[in-house]
Amino acid sequence: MYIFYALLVFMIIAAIIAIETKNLLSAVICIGALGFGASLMFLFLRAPDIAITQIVVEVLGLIILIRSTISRDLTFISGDKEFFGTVVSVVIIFVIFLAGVKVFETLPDFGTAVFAQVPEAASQTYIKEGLQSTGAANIVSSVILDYRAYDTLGEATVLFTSIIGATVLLRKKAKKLLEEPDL
Amino acid sequence: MPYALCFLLFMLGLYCAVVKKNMVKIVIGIMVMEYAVNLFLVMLGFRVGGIAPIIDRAQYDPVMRQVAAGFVSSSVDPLPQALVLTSIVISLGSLALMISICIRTYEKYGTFDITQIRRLKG
Amino acid sequence: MSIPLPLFIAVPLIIAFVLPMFGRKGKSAATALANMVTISLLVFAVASIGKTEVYEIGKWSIPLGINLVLDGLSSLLLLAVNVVAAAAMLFSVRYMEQYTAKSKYLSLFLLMVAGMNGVILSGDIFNLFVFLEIASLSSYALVGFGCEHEELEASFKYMVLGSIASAFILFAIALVYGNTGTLNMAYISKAIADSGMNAGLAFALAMFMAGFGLKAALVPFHAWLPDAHPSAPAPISAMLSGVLIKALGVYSLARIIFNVFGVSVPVGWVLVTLGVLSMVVGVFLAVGQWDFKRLLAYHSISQMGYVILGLGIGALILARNGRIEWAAMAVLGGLFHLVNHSVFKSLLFLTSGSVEMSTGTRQLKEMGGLGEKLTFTRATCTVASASIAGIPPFNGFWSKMILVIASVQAGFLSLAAVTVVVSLVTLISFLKVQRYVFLGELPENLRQTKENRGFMLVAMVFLAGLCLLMGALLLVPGLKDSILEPAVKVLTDGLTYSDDIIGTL
Amino acid sequence: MKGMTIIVKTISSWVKMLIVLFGIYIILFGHLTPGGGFAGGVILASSYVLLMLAFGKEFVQKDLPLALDSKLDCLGALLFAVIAVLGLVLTDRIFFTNYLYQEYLPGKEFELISAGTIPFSNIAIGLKVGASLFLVIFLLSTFRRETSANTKE
Repeated sequence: MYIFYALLVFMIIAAIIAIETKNLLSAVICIGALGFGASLMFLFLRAPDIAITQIVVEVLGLIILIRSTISRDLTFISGDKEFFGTVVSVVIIFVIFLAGVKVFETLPDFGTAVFAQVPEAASQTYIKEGLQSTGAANIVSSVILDYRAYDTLGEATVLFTSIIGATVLLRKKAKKLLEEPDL
Repeated sequence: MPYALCFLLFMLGLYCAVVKKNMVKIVIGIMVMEYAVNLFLVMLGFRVGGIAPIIDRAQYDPVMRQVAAGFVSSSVDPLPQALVLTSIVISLGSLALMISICIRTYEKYGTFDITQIRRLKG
Repeated sequence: MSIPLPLFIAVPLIIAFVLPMFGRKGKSAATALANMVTISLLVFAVASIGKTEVYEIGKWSIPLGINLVLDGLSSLLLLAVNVVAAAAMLFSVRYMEQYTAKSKYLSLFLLMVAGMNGVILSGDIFNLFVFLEIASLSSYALVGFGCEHEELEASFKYMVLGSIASAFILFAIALVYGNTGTLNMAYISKAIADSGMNAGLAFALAMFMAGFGLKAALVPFHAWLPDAHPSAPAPISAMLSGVLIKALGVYSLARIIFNVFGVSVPVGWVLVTLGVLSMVVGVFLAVGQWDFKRLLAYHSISQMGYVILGLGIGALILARNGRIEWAAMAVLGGLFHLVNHSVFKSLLFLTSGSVEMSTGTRQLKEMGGLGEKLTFTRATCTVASASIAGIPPFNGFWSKMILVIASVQAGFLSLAAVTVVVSLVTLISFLKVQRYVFLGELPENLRQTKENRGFMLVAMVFLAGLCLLMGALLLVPGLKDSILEPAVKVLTDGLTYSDDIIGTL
Repeated sequence: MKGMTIIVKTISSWVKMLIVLFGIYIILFGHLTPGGGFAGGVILASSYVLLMLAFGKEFVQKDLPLALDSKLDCLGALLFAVIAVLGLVLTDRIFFTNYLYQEYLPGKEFELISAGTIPFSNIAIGLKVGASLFLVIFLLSTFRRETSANTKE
């Protein structure tokens, strides 16, 4: 159990550094550390599929961030001047946090999965019958590509949308005259 | 308690996205929020001493077509894992789109500082 | 013959996947194809009126798989979305010739429509989130479609707030899953009814309200809307203001509050407060605007306030176990105003697009006397203005009247007064639009202005006709019973939603 | 940018094959072992990203032109949607049913060809994800070069 606390604390520290440092490059590297922490955490939470995905996504995300933004602007940013606004936001966020902490007492304790306590939970059936009714030994695969394949269609569409959106936003010339042919 | 730490991470991301004035920092804040949610979902499905929801040959009885009882009682929850896979992809997609908006804005304004990117009133 | 529900999503998705391959040579073919899709979706939506159906995807019974639910509320919203989508797509045929990369625009447009249809039909809360993301991401890209300074800035602002809203919604979904162990809305509703509300669920509900409130641009969360909606190309503004904030914001909020969590007095008061705030703040910010589209955007906030007010009064009455007819009246007012608003606001944005395309400006002070040049645009704009201001034969009047009656019945005289006052201020603001755009002196540089006819006109006249005729939805009993009443019944019946869906198995 | 030194180039051209093979393995065995279409697709994309970083953009352009890449992206998405819609046609109008499993493709558990449509969906997703992620990284990188060229003028 301690490993989870250690990793979470590590991730929180990484997040604080990423948020507060004035150097954008180290902020991005800290996000990388946060992501690898998350990936390790997934591994210890017995979610190898997500761990693999997280790590490859992390690498690509960092490449995107570093290649396209960091070398562009000054890597050092000046301090935030609006002191009053910052304090108000911090207070509001802290209040929400305190309200939220109470809430987690209503959840089942960490380490006693929710689905084990709800007799009719769908996950019970996935584990018991997943292999024989879909043929996939990897139950996560059978959930995302068979039981909830419709979600995966949505997910592929989200990616497609964002790629089309990115190509549209990065095109050279956006407006033209009516009669002009499309470039 | 681990849930509360996870929520703290979420709130740190929210703070960063709301307060910071640099576009890259805002993007980073949103990324932190998304990590926190993903982590929270997977943590909900964890069992102490659990095993990954992947069946290997030893745990399956091909004649009866049944999964061993030991697997059923100790596998962690596959459903949140499936959701998190979907949600990671969604975050990657929105990261790509957000970065492309950022660099196109940079090309127009020459800065990532949103206090200087103020053509629209209010 | 009944239409399989997945077609509402699958058809626009597949065509959207095909369209980018057309490139620049097949542009007219792509346009024709996209128009065929939106028109056939409109036909599907009309054909599905009055039906209730639960469709289980991939033979898996719920809660194992995902289900699609078609009931009164979803068919009302489907109708609104697809009517506006068909009109906006028709308008785009010529309007989008001002921009490059048209086939990608068409693809994003269809993805947005598919996302909204998916949100409206979904019976699974995570699936709702996924489709909400499709619609949101495509709208972020479409807001920035022009790639100019303002557009990119608005798009970034919109995307940041939208992503925060999505993170809130996903966190709330995780909390609900942690408390109930299921993701199907009917089963969640059943689990909540069995175990009662606890702090975790209440917090999840608050997060849902913040998230969907951001998507619906209710007043404390409205900062992005006045930037984002005017920046988009006109047909997209029409889609965003007309249906996107309703499908992603109001519909999801209503579904979650009324059918999943169940109404309660505090939630009712929160809704009423949000509604009144949005109405008043939106309209007073709108009066001072000189940018045509920005003015319209502020009015969207104000008009969404009416919808939320109606739903809030309904929720209050239901939570206090008041008379169900009164609750039904308030909800009817809200939903009818939602549909009316989607028609007249999209028409207003299309007319603003037509004016902008002809004159090249959006500033009211630079225009004037365009009435004689843009005769049809002026006529449709007058119809839409009369509707939004609530002048009798037009549709806006009927829904506002019902809202006033409902608030008087429920004993909220002050709310009724606010409704009337806001309506008057709206009227003043649109008199200003008429005065500065269509009357007065024609400036020298606009002498050569020509009206764009053709498909743009067809789209505008179609919507203007609807503005005139939609009073019939309320007055003709047959139409009212088949379109509006089932939608109201879904909300006033509240938690029987879960029994209805689980019972059909 | 002309790319990096000869050492990096030589090594990355060997490593690229390994990465591609690993990506294909992850995709094909996604229903049996951890991984799947998405993770495998990202790995495929990263092999080309590696090439791009090592050899420069022109080299990758020759290997995988942008137009082809965006077509592959559409094709992958379309393939997955078609797999879904075929369910409406082949079976009793059920969207997204696993119509292959046990009916057309018997296969036994734990074998490569076993889970009906699942491996095919994995392949479609892998294709889609790989093509689209490479496309977006390529676009983001090239956009920078054009703007910096503009500012020099």
